[in-house]
Amino acid sequence: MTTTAETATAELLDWYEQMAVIRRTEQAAQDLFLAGLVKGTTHLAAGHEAVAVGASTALRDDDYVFATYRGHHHAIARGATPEECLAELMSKATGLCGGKGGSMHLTKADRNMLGSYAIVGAHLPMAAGAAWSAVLRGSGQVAVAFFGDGATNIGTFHETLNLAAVWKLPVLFVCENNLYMEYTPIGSVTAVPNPAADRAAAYRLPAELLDGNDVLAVHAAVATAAQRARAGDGPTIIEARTYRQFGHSRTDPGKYRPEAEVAQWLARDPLTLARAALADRGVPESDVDAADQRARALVEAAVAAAKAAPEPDLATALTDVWADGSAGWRS
Amino acid sequence: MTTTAETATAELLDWYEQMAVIRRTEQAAQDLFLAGLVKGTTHLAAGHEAVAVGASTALRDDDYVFATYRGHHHAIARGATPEECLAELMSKATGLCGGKGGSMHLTKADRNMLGSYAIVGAHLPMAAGAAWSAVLRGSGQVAVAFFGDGATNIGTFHETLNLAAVWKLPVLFVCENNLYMEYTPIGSVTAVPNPAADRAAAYRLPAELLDGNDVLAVHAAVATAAQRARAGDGPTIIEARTYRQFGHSRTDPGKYRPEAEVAQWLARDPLTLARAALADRGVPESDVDAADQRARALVEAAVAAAKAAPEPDLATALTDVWADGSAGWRS
Amino acid sequence: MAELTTYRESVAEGIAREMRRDPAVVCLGEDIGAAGGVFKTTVGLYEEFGPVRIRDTPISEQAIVGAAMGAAMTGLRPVAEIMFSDFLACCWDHVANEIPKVRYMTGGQVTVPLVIRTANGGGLGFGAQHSQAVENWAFAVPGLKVVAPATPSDVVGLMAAAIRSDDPVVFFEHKGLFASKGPPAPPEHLVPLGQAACLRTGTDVTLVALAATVPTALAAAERLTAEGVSAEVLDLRCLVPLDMRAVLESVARTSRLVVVEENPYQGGWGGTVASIVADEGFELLDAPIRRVAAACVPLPFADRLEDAVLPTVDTVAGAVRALAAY
Amino acid sequence: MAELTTYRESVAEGIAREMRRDPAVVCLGEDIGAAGGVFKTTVGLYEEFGPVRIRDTPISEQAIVGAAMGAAMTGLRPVAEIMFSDFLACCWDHVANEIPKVRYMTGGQVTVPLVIRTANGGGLGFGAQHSQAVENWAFAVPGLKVVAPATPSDVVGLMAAAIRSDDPVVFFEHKGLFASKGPPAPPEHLVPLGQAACLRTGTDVTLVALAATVPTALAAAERLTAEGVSAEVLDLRCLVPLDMRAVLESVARTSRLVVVEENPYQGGWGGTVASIVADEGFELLDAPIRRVAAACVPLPFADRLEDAVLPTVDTVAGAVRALAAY
Ligand SMILES: Cc1ncc(C[n+]2csc(CCOP(=O)(O)OP(=O)(O)O)c2C)c(N)n1
Ligand SMILES: Cc1ncc(C[n+]2csc(CCOP(=O)(O)OP(=O)(O)O)c2C)c(N)n1
Ligand SMILES: [Mg+2]
Ligand SMILES: [Mg+2]
Repeated sequence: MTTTAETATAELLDWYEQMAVIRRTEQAAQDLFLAGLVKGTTHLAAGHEAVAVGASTALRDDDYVFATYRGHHHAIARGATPEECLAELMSKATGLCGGKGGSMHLTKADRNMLGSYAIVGAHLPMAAGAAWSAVLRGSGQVAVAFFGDGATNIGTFHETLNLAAVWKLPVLFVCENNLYMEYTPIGSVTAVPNPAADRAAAYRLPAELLDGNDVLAVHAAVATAAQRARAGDGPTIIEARTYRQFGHSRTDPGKYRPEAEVAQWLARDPLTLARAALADRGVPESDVDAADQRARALVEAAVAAAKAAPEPDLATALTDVWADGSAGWRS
Repeated sequence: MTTTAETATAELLDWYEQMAVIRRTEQAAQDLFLAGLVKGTTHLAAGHEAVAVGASTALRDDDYVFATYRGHHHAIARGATPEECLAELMSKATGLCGGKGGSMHLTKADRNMLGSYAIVGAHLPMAAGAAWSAVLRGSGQVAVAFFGDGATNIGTFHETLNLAAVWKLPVLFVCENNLYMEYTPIGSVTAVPNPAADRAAAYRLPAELLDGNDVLAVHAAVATAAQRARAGDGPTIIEARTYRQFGHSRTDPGKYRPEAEVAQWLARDPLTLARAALADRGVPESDVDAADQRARALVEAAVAAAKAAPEPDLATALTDVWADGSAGWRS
Repeated sequence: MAELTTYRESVAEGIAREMRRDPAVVCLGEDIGAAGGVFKTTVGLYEEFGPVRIRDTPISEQAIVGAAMGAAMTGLRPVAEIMFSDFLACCWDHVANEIPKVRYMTGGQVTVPLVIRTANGGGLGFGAQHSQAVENWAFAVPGLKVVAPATPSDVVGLMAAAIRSDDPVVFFEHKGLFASKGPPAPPEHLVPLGQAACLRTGTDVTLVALAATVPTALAAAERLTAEGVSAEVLDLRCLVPLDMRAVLESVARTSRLVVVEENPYQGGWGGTVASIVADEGFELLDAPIRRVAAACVPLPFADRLEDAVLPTVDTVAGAVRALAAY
Repeated sequence: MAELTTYRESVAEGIAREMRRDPAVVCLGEDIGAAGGVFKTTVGLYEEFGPVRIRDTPISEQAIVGAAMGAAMTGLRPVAEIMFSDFLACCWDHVANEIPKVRYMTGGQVTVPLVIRTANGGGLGFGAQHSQAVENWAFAVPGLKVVAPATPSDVVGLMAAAIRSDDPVVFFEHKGLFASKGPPAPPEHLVPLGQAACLRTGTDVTLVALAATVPTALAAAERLTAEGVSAEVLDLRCLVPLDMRAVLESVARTSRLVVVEENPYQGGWGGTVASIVADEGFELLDAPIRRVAAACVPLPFADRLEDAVLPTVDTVAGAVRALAAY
């Protein structure tokens, strides 16, 4: 966690490396999916790394994070290892959820990353509830809900923002506006140009509209909002504009997106931007390359370990419905 | 329907009479409830008359109206007779819904008053859908959803306003802000002071905040909004501040409301205001009294007729689930 | 004997006992605070525990239940009120897809110790949208405990078990029973989840009932005594865990089963009970299994129509009589 | 013989036929337009019928279904897509409390001729929130017709009946069947709602199945032939209207019943089917009624775990074998 306004260069390099780890993990997930080793579906966050890393590094370790089905980056930014993530995607016993969750439900509860939720908007009130709990327990924690642009048009968004505002809860609503829902541009179905930020006034909440590919900008905004929240000044809406580099899910090639738009956003890759920022600060390119190498090595080892990991015991299909570990419904 | 900006005095007197009919009907409903002749519950709209009459007189006969459980005034303003309404409340075969709906579900479909809905917010998208249908059929109709201040914090409100705005539907959202939900002041659970109007910007919609006890003001605003809607310019949010003169429902004495507040609003009774407006226009008091007398006579006759009406045939419990009139679920 | 108490008062009493015991218990819902709840089932809680632990909410069912979930995952034991059980539909995603699944789908990483209390059932002329018995909705979702007490002391005892449960519980309070009276719960009263109560022993037919159908079944059994039919009455108390052992043991004695449900026949919980008996208890049966449930229609407003579609003492007695004569 | 077609293509074909026939038919839903639907079940509709009749929506399930209801009450015949059936929970108030009740509670004043189409069921590794078979949720609500086809030509024929129905229909398209192939529907194909199909005659046991459990039941029946067990397989096609006559007639011939459901056992539709047979068909039975349903857990992601909790050919064959030997 950083609370200083000025980010140290060493820190920025570390963030770069975290983003590189996420990127490599997403690429690995894609490759494994195409190879048939990941079943079901995946929603990759390549392109969104700066949101996760910028935000997570601005939070306390015990703050709560709630993510969507596009949540690999948040799991990793909160401390899940690429191996745990990839093993989960590959239905392995060593996966974060023991193979019972899958890509859409990555969770690292021992780091207070309290889950990835696959029904749009559902986790927003959970984050508000976690924030409420923090207030009642006097713990000083904040809760963060990450969500997509598409989630701003669903009912829970409205209910949650109003409740959180009225109760002045220490919760941050971070919209990763990547301009698209699945295949439909958010602008074509939304009454306002900035789907999250332009709704803030409806709840008398402050909003920040920012470049979600700039890890420093995200970090600064989240740090400020977290401080406000911890001070008892209530929620903030942060809308981070970003772009997903893969399609929506699985094998979607994303053909509905204009080529020029894709090119423009790829040029603004969050890793590229961070590299440039590091260069500006005089960090030698070789240091950044070394970070990249470490990320690559880490993820390569993760892939190998996840592949080698055992499949879940069939008996686990019938565990953990209830808190005592059981699954019976008849007494 | 009036489209002229200036309301003729004869018309205003007619509106007064309509409001008087509603008031007398609500008083009768209350008396019948206390006498044990109305079962279940009622939500009386005494005090809200100007919203219903002001709005309905500004609409075309074939426009659609959707109301809440507090909807007697809208049913009557759209052409239901006090007798049909009271018979429904008294579980009679001659009631609007044959005794199958009750106070919360008054419906007069042959006048395009398409129902009263008892789950907060549920009817908002229905009104949008009716407006969409009007557009596709090229009928020039508009749809109006009336709802309470409390409904502005539920998810459907948000989903519907966004959809209606994006699709530029000919639908009017008329909030009857009576300052309370059941027993809780709306201000204590809402992030903005004007729960409907202050949300309009979140959908780039125009909003009107007005005195809901002034039938002329309501009429003018609805007429303008309906014109906009028919012209293809999309929805309008109208927030009409008003006050319910009875408690929320049944025998609620409304003790949670400060006495001074009640007194202030009773002094601004919509009938009193309309009477004053008529006096200003030089209408002799005796003409207004005569309207009152007619209203009283009408409702007295309605009570008598409803009391005398037969109970529904038991067989009707098993009709009208399906469009063919039947109710079987096994083939 | 101690004075009788109402089912309604027992709700507040049950919550208050747990709130005194455990500071992590908090309540949220519409009009539950100073107003004491629209059914007066939270009267006194605001006065005793204050606005921090007894929290009024906007009309935002998804936010209520979703926030309860987030709070439950992070150290509180929220008791969320959904005013009428029909409105569970307004937050059904959270009730059906989030709360009961999150523990399983995270491989056991989180627990969700919350209670959703809600006023359930018909018979009061509230019409189609405020009268449903929807315990069968919750029953269809693995991962929820489902409780529906029939007596004041069970309200207290099951509330204690529900609030102490580390699993999510949907707690159905029956609107038609709020005014009913019974002996108050003794101190420290706890009724474990998943234990049916045998309220009346009998030899000819087993009647399985829940919540408001319990007094109906008891009245029918009483009436049939005069006719020489001896009916045993089981109050399931919970649908999950479902005490099928008690049902099967009873049917082993009586060889006949009538299930009395308030929900519509189609998709009702009695179908599951009946199907288990038709499978595991097939050899015990000397007669068809009969379900007395509501007609498959929305609930009408007029009381005579409502009476015509809900299970009554007459229809239950008729079913038992027919089976006994089989 | 004509070329085979897929279940997936049949969805779009079924809708297109009705849209050509009746200009009041319109479609709305997320990504159903130019994208052709996330399951590619609306491919070609946007091109043929244009953006006015094929309308993309925001992610607003309540607005989608609520608007469809308002449109249906005022002259259109909307076909609303809810992408995954799990998300019916997000608009459950409209599906359970509004659409099926409004006709009844207004005393028959309005009709609601709409179809809610949705991709249902598991087996594809989509995890707990994208895999449920929730036809039993809809089944529990009086006032909804409930359709769940198993073959491409049934998709077309039942879609025609659903869209032409003046009653609201929830139309469950099974995700696991989208890629399956079968003979295309003949022109003007119409399969009336509420008629079960007997897909295989047999003398020893009746298997009742729906949607994806139909091929499972057929495969189990096939496998058992070698063992000398003759199983009859009924595809219910619809849960409402429920063709219990066909079930009872079949049980009259076979004396044994296995119900194969994909939804969890608790609260599954098979309970209602079993309870009717245990009542009205009691004397026909020579053996217990068995339900093969999913385990009462949320659905796990890993395919081997998912296979372990869903009905399979093995579990169905096992149940039939046991009954046949009874
Ligand atoms: C309530 C609900 N409706 C629809 C879906 C299907 N769906 C999954 S992701 C998605 C698009 C979401 O877009 P956005 O919120 O912008 O997030 P992104 O995928 O772009 O990260 C949709 C419609 C869903 N999961 N939940
Ligand atoms: C979804 C839902 N939640 C709760 C209720 C219970 N309820 C009925 S009326 C009401 C208050 C509504 O207040 P408002 O919208 O201001 O309308 P008013 O009654 O003042 O006309 C509540 C909470 C309901 N009917 N529906
Ligand atoms: Mg997006
Ligand atoms: Mg109000």
